[in-house]
Amino acid sequence: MMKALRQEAAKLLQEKRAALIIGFAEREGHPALFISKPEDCERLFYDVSCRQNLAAYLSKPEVSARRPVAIVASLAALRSLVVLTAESQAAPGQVLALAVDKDAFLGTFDVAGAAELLRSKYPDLGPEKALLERVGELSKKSVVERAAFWAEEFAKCTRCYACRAACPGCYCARCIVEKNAPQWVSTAALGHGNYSWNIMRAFHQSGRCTLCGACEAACPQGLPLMVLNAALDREALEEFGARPGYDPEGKPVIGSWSAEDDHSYMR
Amino acid sequence: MTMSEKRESPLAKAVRETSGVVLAECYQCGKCTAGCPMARYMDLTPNQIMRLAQAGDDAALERLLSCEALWYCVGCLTCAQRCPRQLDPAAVMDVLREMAHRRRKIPAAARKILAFHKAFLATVEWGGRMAEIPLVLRYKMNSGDFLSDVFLGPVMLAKRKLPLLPHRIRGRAEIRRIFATCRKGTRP
Amino acid sequence: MKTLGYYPGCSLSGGGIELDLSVRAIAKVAGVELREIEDWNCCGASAAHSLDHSLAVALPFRVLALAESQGLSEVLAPCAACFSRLKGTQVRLTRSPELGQRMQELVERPYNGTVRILNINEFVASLLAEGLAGKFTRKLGLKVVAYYGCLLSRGEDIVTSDDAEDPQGMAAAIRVAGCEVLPWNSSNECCGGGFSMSKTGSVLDLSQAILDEARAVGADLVVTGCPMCHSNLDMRQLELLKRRRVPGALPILYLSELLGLAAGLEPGALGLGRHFIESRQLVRGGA
Amino acid sequence: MKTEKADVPTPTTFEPRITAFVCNWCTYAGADLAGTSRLQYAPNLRIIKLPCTGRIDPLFVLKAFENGADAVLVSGCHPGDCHYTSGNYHARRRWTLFRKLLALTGIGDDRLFFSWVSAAEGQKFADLVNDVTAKVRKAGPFQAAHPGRKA
Amino acid sequence: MARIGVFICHCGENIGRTVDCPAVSAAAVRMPGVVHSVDYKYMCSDPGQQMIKKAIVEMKLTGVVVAACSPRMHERTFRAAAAEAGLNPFLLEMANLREHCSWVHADKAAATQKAIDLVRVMVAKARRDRALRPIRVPVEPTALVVGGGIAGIQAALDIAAGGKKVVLVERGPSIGGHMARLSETFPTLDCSQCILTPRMVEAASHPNITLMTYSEVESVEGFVGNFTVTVRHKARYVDPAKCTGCGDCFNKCPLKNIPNEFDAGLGMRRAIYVPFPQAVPNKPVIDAAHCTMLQKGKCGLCAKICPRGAIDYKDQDSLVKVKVGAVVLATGFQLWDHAAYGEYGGGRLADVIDGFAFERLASASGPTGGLIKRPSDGKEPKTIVFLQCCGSRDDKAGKKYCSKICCMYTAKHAMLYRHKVHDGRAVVFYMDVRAAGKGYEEFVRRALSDDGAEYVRGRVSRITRKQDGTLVVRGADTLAGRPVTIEADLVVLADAVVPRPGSEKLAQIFGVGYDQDGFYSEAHPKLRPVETAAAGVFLAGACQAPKDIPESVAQASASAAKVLGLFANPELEREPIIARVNRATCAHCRACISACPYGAAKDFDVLDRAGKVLRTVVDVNEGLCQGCGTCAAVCRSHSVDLDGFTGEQIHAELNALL
Repeated sequence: MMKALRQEAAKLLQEKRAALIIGFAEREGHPALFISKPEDCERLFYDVSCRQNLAAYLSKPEVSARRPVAIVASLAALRSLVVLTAESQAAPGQVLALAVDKDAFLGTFDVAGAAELLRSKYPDLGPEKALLERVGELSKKSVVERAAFWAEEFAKCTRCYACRAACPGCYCARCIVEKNAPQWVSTAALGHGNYSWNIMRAFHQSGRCTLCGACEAACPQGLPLMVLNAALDREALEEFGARPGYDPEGKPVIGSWSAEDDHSYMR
Repeated sequence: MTMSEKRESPLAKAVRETSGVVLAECYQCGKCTAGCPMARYMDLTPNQIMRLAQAGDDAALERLLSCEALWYCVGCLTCAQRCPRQLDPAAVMDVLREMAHRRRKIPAAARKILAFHKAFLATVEWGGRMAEIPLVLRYKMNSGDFLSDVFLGPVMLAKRKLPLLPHRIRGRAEIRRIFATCRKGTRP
Repeated sequence: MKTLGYYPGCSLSGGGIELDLSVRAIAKVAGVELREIEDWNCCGASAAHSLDHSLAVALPFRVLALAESQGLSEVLAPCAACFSRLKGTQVRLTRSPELGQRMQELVERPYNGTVRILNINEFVASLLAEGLAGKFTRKLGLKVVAYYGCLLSRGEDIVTSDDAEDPQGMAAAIRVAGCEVLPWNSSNECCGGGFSMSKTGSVLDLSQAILDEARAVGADLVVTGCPMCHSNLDMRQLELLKRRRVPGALPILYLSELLGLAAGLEPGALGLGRHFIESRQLVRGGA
Repeated sequence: MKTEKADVPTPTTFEPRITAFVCNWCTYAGADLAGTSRLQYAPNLRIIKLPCTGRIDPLFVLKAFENGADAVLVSGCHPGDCHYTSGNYHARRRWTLFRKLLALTGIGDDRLFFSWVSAAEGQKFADLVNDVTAKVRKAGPFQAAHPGRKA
Repeated sequence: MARIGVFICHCGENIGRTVDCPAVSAAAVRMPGVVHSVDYKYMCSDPGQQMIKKAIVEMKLTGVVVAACSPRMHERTFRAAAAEAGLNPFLLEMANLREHCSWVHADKAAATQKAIDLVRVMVAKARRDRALRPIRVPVEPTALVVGGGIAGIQAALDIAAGGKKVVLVERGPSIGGHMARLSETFPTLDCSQCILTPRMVEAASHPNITLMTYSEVESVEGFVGNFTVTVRHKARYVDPAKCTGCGDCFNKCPLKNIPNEFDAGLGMRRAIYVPFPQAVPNKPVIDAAHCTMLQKGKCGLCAKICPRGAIDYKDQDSLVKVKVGAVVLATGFQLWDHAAYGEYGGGRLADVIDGFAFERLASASGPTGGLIKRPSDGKEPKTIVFLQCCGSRDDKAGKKYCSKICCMYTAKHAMLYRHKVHDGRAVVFYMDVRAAGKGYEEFVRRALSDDGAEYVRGRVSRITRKQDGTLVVRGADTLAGRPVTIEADLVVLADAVVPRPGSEKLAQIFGVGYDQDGFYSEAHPKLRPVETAAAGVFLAGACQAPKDIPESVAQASASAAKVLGLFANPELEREPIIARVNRATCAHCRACISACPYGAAKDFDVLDRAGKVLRTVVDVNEGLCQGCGTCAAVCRSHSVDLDGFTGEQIHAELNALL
């Protein structure tokens, strides 16, 4: 598998279909590896312990300046690529994906191809069972217990924003937390600010999150961020049929509507 | 609950609860009367029955329960089929007929019809199925209508249309219990 | 072999026995087994409906419950009145689960609403779909008016397979039987229904109008699917003839009889000999 | 600011503070109608007027809680009635997801209310305020229920 | 530094009774930014306004909060006063102490506390108000009128008479609409064509009116004052510039038996035709679906005989763009198809016809030359049954509403028939006679008492045809309480009035609302019956609801007045509540573009000096933006903000409730 990946990456560079390959390094933590020479492709590595979502680099100016670019992409990263395309953050034709799934190399895809692959072979990607169980357990608790649970979790947050840096959906030129006048989200790593930050981070990903898990993996404090992401993912699916990352021309869930949307909770 | 239900007469309430028809919805177009095959024999036309039921006062109820027309509904479903308000005048007549029957206010001209219905149900209650010979005999006893159709019986027998021995079903005790329960329910 | 539940109803063992005979006969020709509901009871007809709304639902409810418990998912009710009562009850039960609950308590039988009721026209259509036409041997060449009456044309959610104002459910079968279907206005008019004995005058008026139009459009016979209609048009025609209110006899056949004749069956076996108005001459030439 | 509040007596029992975000065309006008009809309702609600429910960012709701509101009400035009044709539909979607998120993190439907109140529904508005106030009174102060929040 | 003045109104006793206004004033003056606070009995009175104006000037106020009634009541008043004193009107805010406080609370302490809060919120907002200028957009002083019936013609003529240009678009080959098909009009029985055709000619020859017949609106861009409308000019295959309307072509065309729509199918036309002799323009079109030359390439007779060489079989649809500032929709109605009534023959009985067919039979220029002849065999009917409410007031098979015009035209039909066939019998089945109009009730009475129409109150259950062609009508006489059966030679159904097909699509093109029946929705049922929810788009005639001729004409003139009012100024002024994009922080995720109900948010390329695209962001079109702020709420980075309701203001308002 690794061999096929390396060969394909080298070919892309040789044929000038890509000027830059972003992949994973083998060393501890599997940091991102930026390759522009075919011979360096031997350093590419992939296995399931590579938790970064490399699509996050696509909107970085340093990377977009070196297009065309190819990334090593897990299924979630493929979905992120599709989401980014729908949100005009990845120019179609300028981005390729070296698709990988667990221990298989699936081939090279442009965005359209990636979307087609997902629709045909992986039509209902969603939270893993263990994650859904975590959501379920929390949902079973009372509101008071849930408040206490998150008060304890959010108290650990140091506001390092590693979650944001890891997330391909967090590409805003100026994050809302950095906006002052008015400062909606307090930057102090304290109660209200921590709550607002973590809630809004999750909310801003609703209908867009591809459940790659990079945010939770990146969190030095071990906050259970994926529980929020997964719960919103299920809600958006149930209520609006939303499956982010399958349609490069799809409309955003927040930013579109249907007359049939539920409002049973409104009076 | 709509406003019209809130202030409906006891009759309108009974009609709505039994038949589902909200009397206030009738706008008296007369299409029921226009299409009713029996309207020409009726002393009150279907739309007049609807109108009096809408009025719902004692005098109206009295006229309704003593009219012949209630008994002349043949159950052809034409009125409900064509009603532009999607109402069912025949179902309203069913409710009124049951009331009239309960109060034993049967106009003379309708007695034969009632006698037939009763005779029919009596045979069903007895054996679980309708049986034509007992039905005819019973009907003639009850109605006093001895002379009509006397020539038909022998012809039917000759044509092997009538079984001489009525069939009684195994579950006739069950049928009788159903009859008894219903009787309790409808005759307080 | 396809199996179908069968609810003959009371008429079909008495005055309407020809319908029973002919339905069974064409089912046999088509290779469909009719399994009679065991220990069925009367549907209550218009009598129960007229006097007691609970009874009017309870009696058909027992029939439906029996059919379900005997594993019959589709039941043919050839009598139009029985069909209307059984299917009408089914419709009311679907609309009101509360009524179903009440009836289960009253009748003391469970019913889950799984039984589908077929009328004679739907039954015939299914036989045609099964290839009944291939078994037809006799060219009839008759001019027919199709008479549906009330209960094979009307009833919201009851007659779902036809147009209430322009019913066509028999036409295809009559044509396949080698007959011409004449257009007329009375196909869904009322014949006077159950008032044959108790309000005979109205039945005579209404039936006469139907027979008059049938004759005016040049029909050789009237085809019907309802024993009540048949009785009013056939038996009561005797009186109309006697009073010279109609100029001559017009045969009245059940749809199943017409198809039986087309299939080459003997008129007697189909019950044609039991009608009040002689009809066996219709096939004398072609047999 | 403290001095000005001293002008009126401080209530001794818990008086809920409710912040309402309402649209200009329907609910604000509905509240006007409640006024012209002299319908009496609880004095615990403070309205922030916006052109449309479509304008309401979830951050506004979080800020209201942060600033001491015990509950938040969002109210706008009925579906199909939006002055801007579809702002309320956009809002509806947003709230479906946002309330789920808040419920999961400890702010339930005894603190976060949504409704459609048209310009003609003065009575509904008055009933709504009374009902919300009663519910929040029962739920108690927000700060007490979320002690970890103090910044 | 902000210098806010607070003005607290007692509204007589209305506020003062439950709110301690002096206490509110005392609290207000201690609020940040407030330099002046005063309470007064009637702030909206002249002295009250003077007080505000004086303070603005003398205290050098930078913002004003008037704590009084609802802004819906007096915001305009106070903003105008502020403007007179030289303060930008958008720097004035109102705190609603009356509708939202004093009128709904009895406890004075609680009400006073709430009033202070409300004032504090508005002070916080006013401190962050920015001077806004009303948006001015130039107005293109040309109107588009869609539909060339009497409503469209009237609107066009009135606008043209006001000195403005009009483009009148009509789908069919001629203007005139349904009115041109009518025989005589109620309640005066004057000849419809005689009064209409001069108007048609006037419309065609008016220097301010451009007629575009055989054309349809394809799409619209822009906004009030500046619409760009694309019109599809359907291929006529006849060059109107060359054609003299001599008629040689349509007298010679070999295809003679195409049912003429204008005559409700009772008369025939050719494949090349003018729909009726008085058509405007009186120049033929070729019906491509029937023409053998266009279908099979055979014939070509009309081209051979045309002395002017006007026939062009290669003609094609063309798209024309017109720039207009306002639109009048006058697309009219048609009759509901009674085929849905199986009991009335389901549309299969030739002698069961609709009202328009009867109009054509009764019209002197109609297919029978004004003689009443029934379609099946051309015989003169001796009994006609008229059925009112056919498809109207019927929840089951038809429409719930009353079609309004049928009572009157049925009475007219009965009358015309009795005038033409003296021994004929006219029976009208009706449910109610709705004759509310000038001279209408008298007209109906005349039909009964002078002209012998027989009115029977009841609906009809069934219409059947006997072998000899007689129609049997089974109805009810509910007043006599009996069923009635009438044998008739002809039945005329007063079918329900319904919108024209395609009207819903047109509404979507223009952003106009419509009800469940497809009728266009007016902006307000009482007070804005001519406007629509789309600014600059007005309604005329039966496209809004069933209407008779005088009502259609009246509404057409009203819409013309609205258009002329709009065109009276070269520029349009709008409230400047619009969204703005911070291009520096916009990440171009395009969520706002998806969310904007008006298509006002659009891609915008940021260019360098050489014209090269540096980045693409979003920009908001000021003309299209209506200020709902949905874009601002979907923007995750708050790069979109809404003037008048900025994030900063809302933040401050919330802080004021701290």
